[in-house]
Amino acid sequence: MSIDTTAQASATPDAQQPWSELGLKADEYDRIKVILGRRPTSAELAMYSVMWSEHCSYKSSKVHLRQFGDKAPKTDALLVGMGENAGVVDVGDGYAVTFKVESHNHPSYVEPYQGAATGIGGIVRDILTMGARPVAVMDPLRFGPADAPDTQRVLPGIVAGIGGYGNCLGLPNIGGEVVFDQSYLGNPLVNALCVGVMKHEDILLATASGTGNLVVLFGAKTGGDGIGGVSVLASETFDADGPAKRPSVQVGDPFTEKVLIECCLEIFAEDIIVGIQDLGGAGISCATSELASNGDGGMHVILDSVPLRDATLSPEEILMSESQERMCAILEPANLDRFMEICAKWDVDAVVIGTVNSSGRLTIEWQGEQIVDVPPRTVAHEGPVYNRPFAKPASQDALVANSAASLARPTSADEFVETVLTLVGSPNLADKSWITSQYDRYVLGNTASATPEDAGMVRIDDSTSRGVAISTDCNARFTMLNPYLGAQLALSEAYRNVAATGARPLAVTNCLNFGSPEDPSVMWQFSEAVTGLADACLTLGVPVTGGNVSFYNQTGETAILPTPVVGVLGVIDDVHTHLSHGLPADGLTLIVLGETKAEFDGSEWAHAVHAHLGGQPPQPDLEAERQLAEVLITAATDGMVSAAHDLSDGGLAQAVVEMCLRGNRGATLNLSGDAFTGLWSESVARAVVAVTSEQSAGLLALAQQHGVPAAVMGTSGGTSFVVNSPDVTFSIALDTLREVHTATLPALFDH
Amino acid sequence: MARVVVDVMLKSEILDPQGKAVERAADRLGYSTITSVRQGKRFELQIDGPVDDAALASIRELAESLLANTVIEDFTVRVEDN
Amino acid sequence: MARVVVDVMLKSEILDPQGKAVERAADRLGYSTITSVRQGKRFELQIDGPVDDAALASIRELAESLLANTVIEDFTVRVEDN
Amino acid sequence: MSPRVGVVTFPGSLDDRDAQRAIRLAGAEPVALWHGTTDLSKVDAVVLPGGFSYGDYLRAGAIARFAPIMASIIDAANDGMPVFGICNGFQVLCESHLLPGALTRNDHLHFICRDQKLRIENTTSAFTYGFNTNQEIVIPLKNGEGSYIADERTLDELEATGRIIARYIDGNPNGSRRDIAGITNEAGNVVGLMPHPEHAVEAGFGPSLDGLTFFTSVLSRLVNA
Ligand SMILES: Nc1ncnc2c1ncn2[C@@H]1O[C@H](COP(=O)(O)OP(=O)(O)O)[C@@H](O)[C@H]1O
Ligand SMILES: [Mg+2]
Repeated sequence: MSIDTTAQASATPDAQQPWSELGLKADEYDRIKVILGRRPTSAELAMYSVMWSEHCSYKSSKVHLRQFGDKAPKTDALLVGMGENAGVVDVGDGYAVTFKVESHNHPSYVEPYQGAATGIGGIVRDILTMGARPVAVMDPLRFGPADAPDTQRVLPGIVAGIGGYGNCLGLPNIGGEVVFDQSYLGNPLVNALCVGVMKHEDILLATASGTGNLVVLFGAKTGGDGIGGVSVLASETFDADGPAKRPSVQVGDPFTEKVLIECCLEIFAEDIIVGIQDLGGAGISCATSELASNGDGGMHVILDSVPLRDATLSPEEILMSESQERMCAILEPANLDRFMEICAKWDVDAVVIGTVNSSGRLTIEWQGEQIVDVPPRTVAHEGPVYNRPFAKPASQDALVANSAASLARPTSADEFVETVLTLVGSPNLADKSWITSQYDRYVLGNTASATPEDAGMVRIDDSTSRGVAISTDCNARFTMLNPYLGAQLALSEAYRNVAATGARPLAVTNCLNFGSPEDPSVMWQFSEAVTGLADACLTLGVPVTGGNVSFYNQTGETAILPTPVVGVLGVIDDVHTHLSHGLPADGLTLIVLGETKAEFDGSEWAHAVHAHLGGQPPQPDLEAERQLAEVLITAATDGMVSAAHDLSDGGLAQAVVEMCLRGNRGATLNLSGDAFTGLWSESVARAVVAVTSEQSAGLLALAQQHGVPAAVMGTSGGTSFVVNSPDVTFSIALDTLREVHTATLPALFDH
Repeated sequence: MARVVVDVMLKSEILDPQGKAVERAADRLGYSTITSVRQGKRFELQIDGPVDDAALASIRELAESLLANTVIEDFTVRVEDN
Repeated sequence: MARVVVDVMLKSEILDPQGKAVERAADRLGYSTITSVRQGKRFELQIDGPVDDAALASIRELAESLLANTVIEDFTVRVEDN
Repeated sequence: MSPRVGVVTFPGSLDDRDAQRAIRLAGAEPVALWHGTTDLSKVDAVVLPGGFSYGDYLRAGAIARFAPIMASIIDAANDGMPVFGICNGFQVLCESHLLPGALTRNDHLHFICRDQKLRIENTTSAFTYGFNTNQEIVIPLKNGEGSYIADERTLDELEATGRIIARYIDGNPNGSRRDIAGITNEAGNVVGLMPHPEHAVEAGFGPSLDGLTFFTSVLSRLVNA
């Protein structure tokens, strides 16, 4: 086969090219020709098509995402903002933390184990690329109904894949989410979060500067996996196009990645590189064009130097391959020997594939011929930008009008008992340890708090007691009812979860999972959600440091519930002061902080008991969230409470049951108002705390000082969950609750 | 009673980290004539009744749906003499 | 270039939880003629040079020391025709 | 001078730093040992840490056993040096035949991480010396291939000679024969344990401080030797 060189491209301007098959639109193809002043070579076409795909270029989301920057709250904490591989925040004492969440939805549907595994692998490399040691992972997951056959197929594989890869890397899994909903059937969401730690001076960026510096590719060999994955995978739905476009899935090699991590950390420690980039989507195309674009602007690559797993690969395929466990570094020639020595120590393959120059062009040669000659910015950063039309869906008003107010509520004691048990055992609220016990949460020895606590928390390293806490949240039913408020509620909840462990919320990451951007209704959801989130971040003073957009999550015409997963990172000076939610003793007073309103639309009760979704979500109250957080943080620091749990899905009833089960002791709630509202409303900005008689007065005063309503509602002790109220009185044995809470997932997934 | 063997191997273009690990170990141990190793799964199925075409077709169906994920793996089915 | 296949199976007296899980799944899916399943490993080795007795002996040694743990596993070695 | 305890790092070791931390907290000096050398750096004892050496792709511990340093460790162990294999380290010790039997896939086929209750049944080995007989402890367990298997004769012999150092109680997590969580060799200097004592040595991290005793045990042995 002849090589399509740049000379040939100039000589044969009218040659037919498969731009459409590669996912490019006619005007995009034309623009490439304008940029180059000729038709692209097939290698250039491959590069542009992957880099201009939705997944890499954010072409549909860019105009909206700008708000995260435009509305960013003033903060000194942000060391590296959006646009890099991951944002970096200052956590004090010279330490910096970087964190990010990314999706691997479609690959996990096709091959659950490997899809999820490589999702972890990819996000870990992103964090490593910032110069950080990865220290923990989390996995927000969404599945179809728990008893659906396809959920039975994908869930065990996805969980095993996340565990298989993360455990083998030696990264503790400190939290996540598992949510079941019809809309994810055929389109599960696998989001993966990683957090890393470094010293300020160790931050690295993806830039190729310094003429004469070397470009080194290291890690796994390049194979034929995931070729075209980026454009085809992330830009098309499967059902519409049939299996022909199904990508070949990559197989992860966590051992190679583990060794690569250690090798990189040793390289970082010696300060011998100028820039670094991981190879993820779009492989070498992405890494070389981004490095060059961020640096001096020129780079020459000899593609024949790339070590191959499969000798038959064409240059286009090598450029597009998404083989896992590879990195690309820029270094001065003088440091090459030392670099190679470290790689050899770890048995990591490394080879020089190019040099940095000041040509302003990215040039690539293959068998002595030039096959790429492009301005790197046009590939990496100046892709197409779309202002996609958006419009509120016609059905939205009807959805909002259909409130949960008219649904039948429990009245008798028996019905209350049944409702508690239904919710406690419902797949969304049931114990998740069938899943989470497959994840190592202890490795590295710094885990202060992990599943099932409100937020995961790790000590930054051995030499300090300082720690970071992270929670990811999203109630997509709320976002469906009102995407603007729903996104704010996701932030509220994550923020509250972090504060409930005693950590101070500092920064935000997100993974925006939506349907097709070509559908104006979806685009409306997207734009509303982004605006809502940006506004709320500004109000709460927590900047978005980075994130990820995943579009085309739909089966046929039906989009998933809009699912903007929000991750909040907080800092705590001394992890030993963190709060847990298990009731540690009998005789503690239970105090509910915050105001409870009658808010049931989109609630777990409406979902689990009535399969109902309609109305308006709970009203966010960001100022109240902030004050609640102040109370919780101070209470933790000063030892003013003995346990704390935020209220969210399933309301007070669920929260107190969880506190009982975790502490292995009962509790009695004395409700003064409407029992149903008290137990199952999902009003925001609330938490329940347990205090000793010595702590009680101080906590109440603290709450008052912050204007946070505080109501004494019960006591811990006994072997049952007891509710007394004007309407109804009932009691459920802890053993029964435990049985119902823990039986659900094993019954569904243990075969 | 007959025995049917289903061998499941990763497709040749797919990375085989397990095989690679064995290959490297064999090399370190000095088995230099081994140029490549691939590792897969072997299933031995005991079948009640005759292994006729229908039985084999049904086993092939099982292999396709349960024993292998044909997105990344190939399989072969054969009857083994006892 | 010849291919040598090494099959490694758990000894018959040792419980094989993977095989059992496949057996149960096959049963649930309605494959009732399958009475038992055992799952093992299959290694495909590409050999440079002739596969004579010496080569086979060396592969048997590798199987014994590395590919199988003979405390719990049995193995077989055979040359496969391409 | 405090005793020097080596911790081997194989490619894919994960809990090596954690083991070093535990050794430090116990009062000894941790020494990092690299798999690729044969040099034991004059250590007085060795820990083979948890993790997935070489990815555990073939069988847990199967490839690590051939690392150059293992030759030195096998010789030293045969000469009486205390050697403690935790999780993957236990698997390496079995693969190396320093300990009998094998560790196989958990019977439920899942990786499992949980706080595990154990009963310490041997208080004479190098690493269990500091426990009280039948002391019950809680330390993390985390593994995918932790089910201990040996033939009946070996199991009987382990029982008869008091070489089962710890058993799972309140539920066998992986199908281990006779609830075995850890064993020792005849001389009592080589010990393998599936759960992770190094994750239970520091208040606030891990379910207890019970793990520390494994490390202080060998320390007192070495100091009194
Ligand atoms: N996939 C998962 N991986 C790890 N931890 C999880 C996962 N799913 C849920 N968890 C943990 O289980 C606990 C309960 O989850 P959830 O009910 O979503 O918490 P909350 O309501 O406080 O946000 C949390 O500690 C969460 O981190
Ligand atoms: Mg919570």
